[in-house]
Amino acid sequence: MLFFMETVISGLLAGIMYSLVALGFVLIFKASGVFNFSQGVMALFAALTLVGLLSGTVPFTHVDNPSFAIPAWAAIPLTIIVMIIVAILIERFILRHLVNQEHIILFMAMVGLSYVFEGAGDIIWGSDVKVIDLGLPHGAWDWLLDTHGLYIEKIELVAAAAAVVLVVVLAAFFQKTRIGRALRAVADDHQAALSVGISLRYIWIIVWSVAGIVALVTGVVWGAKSGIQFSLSLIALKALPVLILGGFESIPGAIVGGLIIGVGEKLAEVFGGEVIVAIFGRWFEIDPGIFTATENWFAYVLALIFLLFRPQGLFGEKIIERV
Amino acid sequence: MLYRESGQFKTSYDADQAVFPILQDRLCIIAILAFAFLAVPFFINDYWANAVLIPFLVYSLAALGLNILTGYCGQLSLGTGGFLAVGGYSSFKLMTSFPELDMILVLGGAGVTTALVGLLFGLPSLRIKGFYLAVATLAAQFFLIWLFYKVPWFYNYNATGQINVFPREALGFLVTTQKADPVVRYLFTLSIVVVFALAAKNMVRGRFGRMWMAIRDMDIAAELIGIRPFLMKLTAFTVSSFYIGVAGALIFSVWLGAAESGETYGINESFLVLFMIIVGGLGSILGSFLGAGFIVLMPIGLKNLLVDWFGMSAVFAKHLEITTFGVLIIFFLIVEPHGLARLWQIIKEKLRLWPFPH
Amino acid sequence: MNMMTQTSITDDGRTIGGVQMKVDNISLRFGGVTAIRNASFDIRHGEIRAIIGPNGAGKTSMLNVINGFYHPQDGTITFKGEKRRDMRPHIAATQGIARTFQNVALFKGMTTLDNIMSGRALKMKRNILWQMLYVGPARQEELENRKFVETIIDFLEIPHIRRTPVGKLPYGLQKRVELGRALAMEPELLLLDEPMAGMNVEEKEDMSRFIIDINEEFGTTIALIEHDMGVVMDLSDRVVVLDHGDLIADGTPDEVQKNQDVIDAYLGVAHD
Amino acid sequence: MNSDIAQLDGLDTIPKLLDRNAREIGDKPASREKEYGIWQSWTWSEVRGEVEALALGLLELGLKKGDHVAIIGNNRPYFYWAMVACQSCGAVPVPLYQDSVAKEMAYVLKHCGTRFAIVENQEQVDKLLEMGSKLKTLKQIVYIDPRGLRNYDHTSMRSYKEVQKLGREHADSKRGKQKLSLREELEKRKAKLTGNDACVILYTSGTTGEPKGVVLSHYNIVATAKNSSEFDHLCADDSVLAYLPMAWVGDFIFSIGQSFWTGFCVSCPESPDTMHQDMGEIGPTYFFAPPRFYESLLTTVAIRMEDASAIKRNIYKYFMDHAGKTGGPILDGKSVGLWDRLKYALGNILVYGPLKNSLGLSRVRVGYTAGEAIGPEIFDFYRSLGINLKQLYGQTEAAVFVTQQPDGEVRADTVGVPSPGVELRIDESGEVFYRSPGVFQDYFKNAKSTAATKDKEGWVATGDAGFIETGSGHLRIIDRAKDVGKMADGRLFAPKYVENKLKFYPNILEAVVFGDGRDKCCAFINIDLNAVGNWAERNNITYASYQDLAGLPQVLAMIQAHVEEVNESIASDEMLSGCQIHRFLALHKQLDADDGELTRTQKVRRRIIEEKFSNLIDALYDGSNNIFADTEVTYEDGRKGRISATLEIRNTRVTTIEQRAAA
Repeated sequence: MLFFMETVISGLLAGIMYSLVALGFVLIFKASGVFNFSQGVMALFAALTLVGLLSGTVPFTHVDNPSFAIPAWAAIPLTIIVMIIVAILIERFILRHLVNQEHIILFMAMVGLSYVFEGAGDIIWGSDVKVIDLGLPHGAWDWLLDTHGLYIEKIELVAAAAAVVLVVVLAAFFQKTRIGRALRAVADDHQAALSVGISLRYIWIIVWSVAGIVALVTGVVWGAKSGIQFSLSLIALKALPVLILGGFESIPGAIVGGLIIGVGEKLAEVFGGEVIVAIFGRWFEIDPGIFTATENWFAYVLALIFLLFRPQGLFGEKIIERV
Repeated sequence: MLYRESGQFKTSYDADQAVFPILQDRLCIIAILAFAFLAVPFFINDYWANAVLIPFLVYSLAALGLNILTGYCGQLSLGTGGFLAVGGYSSFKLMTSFPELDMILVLGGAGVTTALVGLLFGLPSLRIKGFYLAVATLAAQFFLIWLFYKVPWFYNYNATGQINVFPREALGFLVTTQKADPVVRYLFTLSIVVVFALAAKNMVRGRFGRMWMAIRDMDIAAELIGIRPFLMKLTAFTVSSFYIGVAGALIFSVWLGAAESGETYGINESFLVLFMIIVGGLGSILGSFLGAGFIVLMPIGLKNLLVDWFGMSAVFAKHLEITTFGVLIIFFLIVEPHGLARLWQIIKEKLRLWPFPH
Repeated sequence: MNMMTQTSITDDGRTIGGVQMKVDNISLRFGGVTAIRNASFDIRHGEIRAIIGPNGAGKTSMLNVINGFYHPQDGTITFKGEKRRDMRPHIAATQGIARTFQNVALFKGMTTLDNIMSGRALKMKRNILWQMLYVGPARQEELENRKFVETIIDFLEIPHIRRTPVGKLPYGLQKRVELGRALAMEPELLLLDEPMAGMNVEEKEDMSRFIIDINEEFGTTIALIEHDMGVVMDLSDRVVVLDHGDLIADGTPDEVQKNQDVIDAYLGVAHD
Repeated sequence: MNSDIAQLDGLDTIPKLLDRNAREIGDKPASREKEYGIWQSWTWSEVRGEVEALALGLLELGLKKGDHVAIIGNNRPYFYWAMVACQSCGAVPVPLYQDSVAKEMAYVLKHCGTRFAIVENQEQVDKLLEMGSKLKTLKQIVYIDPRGLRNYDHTSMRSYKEVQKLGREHADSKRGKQKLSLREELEKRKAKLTGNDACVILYTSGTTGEPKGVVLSHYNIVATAKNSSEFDHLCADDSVLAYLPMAWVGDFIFSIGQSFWTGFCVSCPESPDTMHQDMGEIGPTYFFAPPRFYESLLTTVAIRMEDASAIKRNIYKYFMDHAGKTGGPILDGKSVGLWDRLKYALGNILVYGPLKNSLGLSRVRVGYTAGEAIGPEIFDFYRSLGINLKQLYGQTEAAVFVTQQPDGEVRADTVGVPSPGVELRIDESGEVFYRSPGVFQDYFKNAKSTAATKDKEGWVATGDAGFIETGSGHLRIIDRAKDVGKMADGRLFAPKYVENKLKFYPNILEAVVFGDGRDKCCAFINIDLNAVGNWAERNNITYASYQDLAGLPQVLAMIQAHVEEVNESIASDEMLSGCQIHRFLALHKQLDADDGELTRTQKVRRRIIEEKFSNLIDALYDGSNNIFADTEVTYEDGRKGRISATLEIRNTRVTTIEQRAAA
């Protein structure tokens, strides 16, 4: 039972991380209808930028010069500024030209954008694996281990905390600020938003900037766990099943979906093999380890099965089709 | 400018519905085919066959397949890599289980197997639409790759986890492994692609093409005129997977000679083929070829340019190549979202109207 | 007495037969909202039947029920002697019910010709392997159906836009193409949802002429929703009036025009 | 005349030609029509079958020998077949202008006592039914398109298809006293038909009075078709587009006469609106159009080219200039330098070819224009593209052909040499007379007009004045005969001829020539503000107003040069040499309909101008060097004002015949 609890909790913690990535997607999709496939690479790029600044890497040379190193309190705002500049560039050179295009075109443009980020990150900061050190704690959380015998990584708790803080801040931003309300207006009705004088371009820049900040947080917490390298960009793929489950436009959906996927995945990884063996074992000889490395597809299948019963997602509204 | 259509009138629907109703187009396509079949074999070598022509052809085939599903039927798929893998692995299993089997039958078998798998993964399209379906196809991609990696039966318990091709013949000509003459391999691939392209054109210009496009453009209206959307989507999934399966088998057997699920048929392939049909033109047979040409040739061109001309280091060039690739894709989508095929259509229209502007 | 077999001849020489479709006590609800409440009426062979009513009266929902797009909670529909509660739209299509839509629902990426050809979907049977080869029966089938479709194109006077993608056509022509697609199904019952909405006077006249010609030349039964009262009175043999989901009148144009409930509904008298 | 019929080898009627074609070239296409998206085609043997079925049906319905059958509608194969079917039955088709007003149509239908009418659709049926009571003789209406006619009273109305069905069904049933089957009856009537029988009656809408029905015999048609086909080497592989009204003699000759004689295919457009597109598809090899057709086509070309990019426009201009220099000579087979030929070939790929292609003229081997004078620049434009455009001169009364231009002798200002079998005569008043196998029988039920037009020897008066050019032997038409006057010394005075020549210069908008009854000719010239203004701008010449511009010495010098050129060209024509202009002045105002100087259709009102500007005319003839003019004008808003100026009168060089002889 304890082992099960441990599995569930670590699943929940992983799930929060998924939610974080999914959040980036949802923000942009809600405000501009763009399926931002490059969110994962954005996270990588943001993390690379931050690490580069912290360690004083000279851009394009891939050489560290400690005398250029910037302390964290300055490096983080600087990275945020970089992400805002990136958002402006994206609006100026891509989105502006693709207004009113079909979804698939926008989607492919985002895939193209992810190539640009990937190449640019490598060219500017180098492609070797980097370690990020923001002084986040490592190792198991002793108190839990001692009192309940649960093994939970401290870093995961920190990440979870960061995610929760981010969600709260975002919620406040959307509910309380004028810009936030404008953003919601745009999401509901582009035409109406335009008619009350909200500039779509301005909105896009804001949304992409926010998504950039979310990407930075994502990159940092994921990077702290497993190093900053190309595979970080693949977390985007993680977020997709979460989105299916939660719905493309729902922020609560992204969070709940992330948790479900996180837990489901962990459980499958731990117990899936045994279940399979228990069911099929008497006919086939099955290696109980078969269910390792399923994290790539299990979430998708889970989401898919869910979708078959509720095609509009967790928080989506049932659509009455009209003709 | 070169079109002289006056006097080319049609006295039957058959002539009116021909694939190339205009004489000049017919001549042009005959010239291209003649060049491809009769002239190219004389100057082809291993490099040209392996690096340029065969990849171009097999990707054209894969793009044709995906275009049927995405371009004509409107179902976005990100599972192309997985289906290519099914084609590759099933051809390997067929090849090793029935060593005497002619390669044409092996390819056919691989196609049929993939078609069945495609049918299976098309089932969710009953309830799911749009991006949701796209993500569902991603599930297929990851699941299939995982399967071929995890279940040793698929690679005959080979210690490396790879599959390797054996010498096999098609109609008495050796077409696989490096021992096969590049000319033969090229002609073999070319013939298959030409036949499949013609079949695809026949499908999309007829009843099925119209039903697919009807589903794509407005599925409710399609249903009300008696088209059954689910059935048509499944047909599209099946036919599309058949094409992709054959392409996947060709990638493994004729082009590369070896394959490993995650390496050869990864998610990247899914995006590459999708790029091909978008850059080439959704819902266009010609576009599939143009897109494949563009996506296959562009990296080669970029690499030659960056490394051989500007003398950049290979690693730096690679990164620059990726960036440039992304930029070009975006540029293309902005300049002509309907792809190269539309561009050609516009040029053709201009040529037909020349010297008038409209 | 027996309505099913009774036939009559109209003033302009058309023959109207027995009942083709009978709608019995249909009720349709979406959640708590009632779209149609207990409506019954019939449509006879060869007649032009108008369904009118103010906005939100449930007219389009009625058509959606008839061709199987909505499934009513209560009531039955009898079509050609076969009684049913609901059906899938494609089955309605196989039974000979075709329709056009209020906001043109054409296949935007296809040409006029292909749009109308797609209306022949049910008449074409060859499987995909024949289609790939495009020889023999499949080709024969294509050519025969093309020939049929060309007569429709000629009938609707749209040969000049045969090869034009419908997305590029003006609205009036799109409506005509949509009518062509419905006609290609050789329907027995044709449902037209506001065929003249958004048209200028000239286009309306054309469309009226086509509707009359279709009814006369092919003997097709037509049920249409229309807001232009002049058009309804000119075209239709009988009129059904819906208001807020209730059927408030049913009769000849003259009768309906004099009906006090109808006058009230159109003048917006409050409901109790 | 009967001996001439013998030359036709027994093929002296249209039905006989149809039988021959069905026998000898039965598989070649005879008729085409764009319908249902493709070109529906019929071979000669199929056409024979269609014609026969209809003829049998008409017989069954009671069509008698000598009946008149009205044909009303757009060009369609069914109508051409119907005409031949009527002829087979011994009846005479009367094609009508389908867009003519009901009154005119009613007149013609009544005048010829039509018993049957074959019409296109509901519209025409309604027109006939409206005339109802007025047309007592009309017994049966046959319509082609049944749409909308389903509920009409069908007691005296049938569809074309039904009539054919009727014919096919009753073909072999025996009838009448002689117990002949319909088929035998038809064969009998066909055999009885000779070249002297009436083939068609074509009503000409005269400018004055009621239309006259020109009766043309089978011999007229067949002999003319034979001669003209041989003249231009027409053959069974040629192709024409039938788009001009069927009531017009030209269409009858081209689409029935020549088509049946040579066996070439006649294509009918889908509808009049799609004519240009259909022409592009068919690409006729033998083509006729009135000058205004070529004119409007050229205008469309110019307009469409204006929207083209600068590069295209330059390419176009460059090669069109080149074509203007070398295209004509190349077409006429004259010697042109190799370099010019190469450049022309390149131009053909880049400009001429595509242009001809998109105009549907790329396959034209023989093209004709007639009816009125065609502007030389229009004529040269098409010829420079390599289109063999020629002129002919013809009349309904002659079954079209009077004169035509042989290949290689094509000029804008003549109408060609007498067509084969045509004799020409010019009487002392200058009027042209002709006699030919095509000369009509008579005006139907109008002996008076017949006698006034055709004399006992068969000479027909054209009503046009003209002369035969010495040397080339080409006929040149000057004007309507009644507009031609005499000068004091008895020489011919043809003002319009001279004025037209002047007006072909872009700088001259309008010209008025005086000289009737005087000893020499003088002229008023109106300059073209656009053209001359343009010229002035290019040469940095400033001017304040129209009258200012018209009075500039440079402009006058330019006009003088034009006039002298015209004089020179007129001098070469012996008969007209008296019309050379001795003195002219450039008017200080534009002639205007608002001031009554022009008609609303922009034709000069000679008499009013003579009165209004009498002082100017006097000055032209009294030898003074200038004259003060003060004229009232009406502005566009209706206000009146006055324009005054002192006009310079210039003397121009005149070439006398003696001088020419001396030179």
